[in-house]
Amino acid sequence: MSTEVATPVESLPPLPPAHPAESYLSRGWDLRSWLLTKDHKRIGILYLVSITLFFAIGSFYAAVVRWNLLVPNGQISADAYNKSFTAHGVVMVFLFLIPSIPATLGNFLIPLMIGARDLAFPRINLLSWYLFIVGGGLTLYALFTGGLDTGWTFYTPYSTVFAQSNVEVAAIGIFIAGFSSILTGLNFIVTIHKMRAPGMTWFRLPLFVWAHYATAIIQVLGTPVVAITILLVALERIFHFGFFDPNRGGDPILFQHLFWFYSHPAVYIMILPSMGVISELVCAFSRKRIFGYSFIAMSSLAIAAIGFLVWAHHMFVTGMAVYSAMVFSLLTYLVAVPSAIKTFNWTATLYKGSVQWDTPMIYVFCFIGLFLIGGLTGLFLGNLGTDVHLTDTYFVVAHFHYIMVGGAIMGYLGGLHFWWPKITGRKYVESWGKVSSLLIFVGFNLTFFPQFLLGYLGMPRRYHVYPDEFQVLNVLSSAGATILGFGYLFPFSYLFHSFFRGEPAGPNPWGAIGLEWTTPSPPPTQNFEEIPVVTTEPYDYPNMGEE
Amino acid sequence: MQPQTGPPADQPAEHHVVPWTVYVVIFLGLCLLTATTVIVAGFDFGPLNIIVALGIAISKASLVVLYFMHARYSPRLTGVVIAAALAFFVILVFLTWTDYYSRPWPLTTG
Amino acid sequence: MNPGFTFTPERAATSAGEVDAVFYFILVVTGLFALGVWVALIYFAVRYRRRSEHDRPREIEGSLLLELAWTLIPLGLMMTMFVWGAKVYFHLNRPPDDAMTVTVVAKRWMWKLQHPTGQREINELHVPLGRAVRLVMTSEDAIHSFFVPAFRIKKDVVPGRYNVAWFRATKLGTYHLFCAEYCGTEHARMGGRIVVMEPGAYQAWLAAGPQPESPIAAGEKLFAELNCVTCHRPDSAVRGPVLTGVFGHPVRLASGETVIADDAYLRESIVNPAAKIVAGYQPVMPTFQGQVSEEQLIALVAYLRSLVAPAQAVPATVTSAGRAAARGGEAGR
Amino acid sequence: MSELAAPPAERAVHHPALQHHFVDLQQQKEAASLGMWVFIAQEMLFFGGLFAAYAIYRHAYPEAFALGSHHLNRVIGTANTLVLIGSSLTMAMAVYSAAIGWRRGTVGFMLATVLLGGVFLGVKYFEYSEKIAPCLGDQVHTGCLLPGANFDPATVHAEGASAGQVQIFFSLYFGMTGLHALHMIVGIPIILTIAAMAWRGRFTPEYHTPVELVGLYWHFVDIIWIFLFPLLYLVTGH
Repeated sequence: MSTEVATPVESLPPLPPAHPAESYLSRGWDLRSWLLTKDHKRIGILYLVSITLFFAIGSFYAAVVRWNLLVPNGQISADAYNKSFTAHGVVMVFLFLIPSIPATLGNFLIPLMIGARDLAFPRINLLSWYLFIVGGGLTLYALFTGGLDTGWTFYTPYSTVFAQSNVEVAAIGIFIAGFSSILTGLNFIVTIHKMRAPGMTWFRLPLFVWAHYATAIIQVLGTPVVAITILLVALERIFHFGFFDPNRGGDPILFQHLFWFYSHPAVYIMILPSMGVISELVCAFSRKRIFGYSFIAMSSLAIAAIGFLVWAHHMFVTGMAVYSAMVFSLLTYLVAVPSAIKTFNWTATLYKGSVQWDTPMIYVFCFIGLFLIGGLTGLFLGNLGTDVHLTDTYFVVAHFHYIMVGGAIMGYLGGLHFWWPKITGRKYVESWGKVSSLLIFVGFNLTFFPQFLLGYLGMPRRYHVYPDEFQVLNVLSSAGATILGFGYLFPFSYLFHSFFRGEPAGPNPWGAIGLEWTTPSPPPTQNFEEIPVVTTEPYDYPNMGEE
Repeated sequence: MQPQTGPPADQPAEHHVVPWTVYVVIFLGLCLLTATTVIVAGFDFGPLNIIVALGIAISKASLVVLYFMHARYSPRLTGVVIAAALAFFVILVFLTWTDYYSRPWPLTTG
Repeated sequence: MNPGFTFTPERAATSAGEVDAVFYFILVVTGLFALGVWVALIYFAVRYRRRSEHDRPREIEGSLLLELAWTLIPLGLMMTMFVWGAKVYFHLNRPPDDAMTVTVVAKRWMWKLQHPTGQREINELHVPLGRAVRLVMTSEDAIHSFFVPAFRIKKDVVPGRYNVAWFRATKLGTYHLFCAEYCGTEHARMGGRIVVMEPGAYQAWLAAGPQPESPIAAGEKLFAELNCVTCHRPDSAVRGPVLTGVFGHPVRLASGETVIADDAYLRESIVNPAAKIVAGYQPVMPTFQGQVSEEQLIALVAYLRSLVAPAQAVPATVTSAGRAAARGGEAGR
Repeated sequence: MSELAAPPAERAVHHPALQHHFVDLQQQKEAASLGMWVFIAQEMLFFGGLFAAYAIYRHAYPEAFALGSHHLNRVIGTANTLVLIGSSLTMAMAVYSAAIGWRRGTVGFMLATVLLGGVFLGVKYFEYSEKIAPCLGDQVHTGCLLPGANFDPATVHAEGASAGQVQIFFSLYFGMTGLHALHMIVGIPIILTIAAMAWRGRFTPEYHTPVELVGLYWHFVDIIWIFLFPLLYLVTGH
């Protein structure tokens, strides 16, 4: 575990050279070796490629939405607009954000971090990728042939009775993709329980692993509920079952309860892994032990647990019982506490550290700053008084984009840059990384900050036309989206380039601590020659290089 | 691995081969409870009907989980998984219920 | 710059002030927190920037005191926000007794509104300044949401139930009415205007148009046409409960439970009479589901609401919140 | 703990069923069993959505649920419950046989389980077709209990609004029992596959994890029915 930081590669003679002859990547490039692989690292790459594709598709629809909103009367038809924002939401939520960090970085890193040769069920891992592709493919088929105009929330009775679009196919696609997520979570839970290396006790686990453990609980216990709910929507359309049909005494609001039971915790599926990434990065780039390890670890579990108790804060204006609303609002405030704890602990970790401003760390700064806004604006929406005005407006849109883009995607990009040398064995060009992270930061804020104002002013979401007085802010937002879009193109290109032309990275280019950095880059198929024995606490940066 | 890993690798883990008679007894118990729930359904206990029916069903399910599914002889972690699933199941039904219980909507029956 | 661009929306009803007060309280508190974290973040990032590859920061142990502080202080502040917000919400859900009732029927993609005096409007609502307006709302198809940013009120309009909202306008003018719940293709165009007028001007406006039937009168007529009178009148051969004075009062049911006869209960008893039989009566009433439209139902309920027993004091208007409050009170005992 | 980190060469002499990424068979078994339990937890919540809907609607429409329930055949339902419990017994016995290394017992009991499961599904098919057959065609639909345009409220003596509510009962009936039956339909080929593995002598008292896992699955499916039976067949009005 010891590393001489100044010159990490040379100081570790026992480790293999920078370009190991045998790595998971060198095992062949034919299609078969990829499509039938059971190696968690290769499956991680398969996911990485697929979600990048889905992200590109989702971004395209976002561009359509922002372009339409440049002028008050819209540029495209109402129907095309409705289908675009639905497609954006469905693709980004179900096909990009939910699998993003867990299925790529989590898949790749968890066995490496806990000292295992693979996930507990490699075949199920591959199966989950195939389910994801089949589900994602069906969903895209629905979007491209006729489209879907229900919004990603599928609210009944619109989705069951009135929508003329491809609801059934999309619903079944999302249902299948949901099982991919469940299987990933199941694999993580079992792996973390049963596959840890000797000496890797629960409180020596990297916080990235803790975050994924909490995420996996949500995936396993929440996803099935949305799966059945979406299935009921399809059944109601196909067989005319009356679950949510008010004409037969069914309750459309029941759909919202069942839907949000999953879909609120799903937000934590997106953000928790990102928080895990941030915990790793903060330590590595400030050479400090994490401040309040157990508080961060436990707050992940607390978020996963309390996150299941707050769903009806999406429903305060549906006419739900006032006392029930109060209970849900109170619980919503409670779930804000663990997120606050994490933010404070990350900031405190920097105190008297040795802070290195590399690209991943810049993403950490972005994350903390933006997640803070996202989280704090959540307090307006969890508040019964202000939610009445703000819900279903652009304030909500801005809020969850600050969480999902400012939080989840910043964490994802930070993590991707941090572990890129481990995954590919090569370095990307640092200056490009810095420039693009700044571009993304500026573009993001310009896109979404005006939306807070729009929401407070009262512009409802999902509007393809709007009153004239909202135009200034909408134009600003669309301008920001353009910058953001270009910002995203950069990492895509320079990472792709570095994959072929990048400088060899060596096993531990950042001088970071963790079992994954003791393996060669890229790691061999078996991960470890010998299963390591863990003897130290996590993030033991203060004692680094003293052995 | 869990620090308190039990037997060495090569020993059989299954220390508890439950005698088959236990299964037969449990089966008979399940049949008996099925008969009970059918007979009891013939009487009207008012609002208690559902409680009686669910009580018997829960007893039956517990027998299956504990004996047929060996939960009684399994590691504690199995119990934790079952408890977690049950807890979230209860949250789903109960918190949804809080809305319907006091909601002014044609559905409610006081 | 477009006309009317501002950073804050108009504040044109009592509810707007209440909501804004909470809004700005949260804004200030969260703003200070955010500022604190940003300043610390930037300061630490700059001050402790790595100067040499051989930097070895000192070990700093976590601090229980700090952890407790930054758990409990935000928690306390957030509880304040919660309680304040809950109070406002409670108030928003409890129309005052003197409110005039406007009925709202939403359908894709229009708002149909009716004044207590019977005037109907589409996508436009004229209201008098300073008078509380209670909106009783239902939908004929998908879920919609009645949203007036200048009043800071919003309530979903859900098929199969009555949702209630209210406001008291404090400023003359014309304000946006939006549909805030996505309801299909022309969702964005399902808007309208709320026109706040001087009470005198409002009366004049009412008088200017054709004089329609009030919902109460329409309801009374329907009550006769649908033969409700045969069973539900003190002077009829009694087979059903007498409905005079029933509104707003507890009704004992055959099941032994008690409900308060509010809009929703009355509506349910018309479309689904068997659901809650009043104690002492037989479930002989046929259902009227499919025979009366949502608007006719509203008229019938309005008529029943108006049937106050002569000797009886005017009952407190029972609303969703009020009814829930009654329940909460029971539970509390 | 050092034996856990044994190099691959040493581990290779162990059981042929041991997969490369596990340290030993014990770890592999524990992982598999935990995985199955987590899967069952997931299944519980999957059915949970339907149970929540059931709870809400039954609370709201007790009369309609009683009306609907009276049109389910209690005798058949009871008999089928006993058949399914019987299949759970044979499944438990199959696992027992595998644990004591009785190959013929394992296979025989698994086949018995499949047989009983088949009987259950056959009866279910009969129950379904009785309710669905009248809905087909476009003339008369007397006796049709499938929710939708052809639903015949007269069959259940429901009128007006409660006709819709009885449809909700039958939506839940078809949804819940259908999903349950689907789980059995998925389970049967899996049992047959594992029975074939057992027949080829792939399992020993030390290693018969697949038998245990499919047993857990089958018992879980049984438990779902244990709840569905009283909730759907034994609803009494008041």
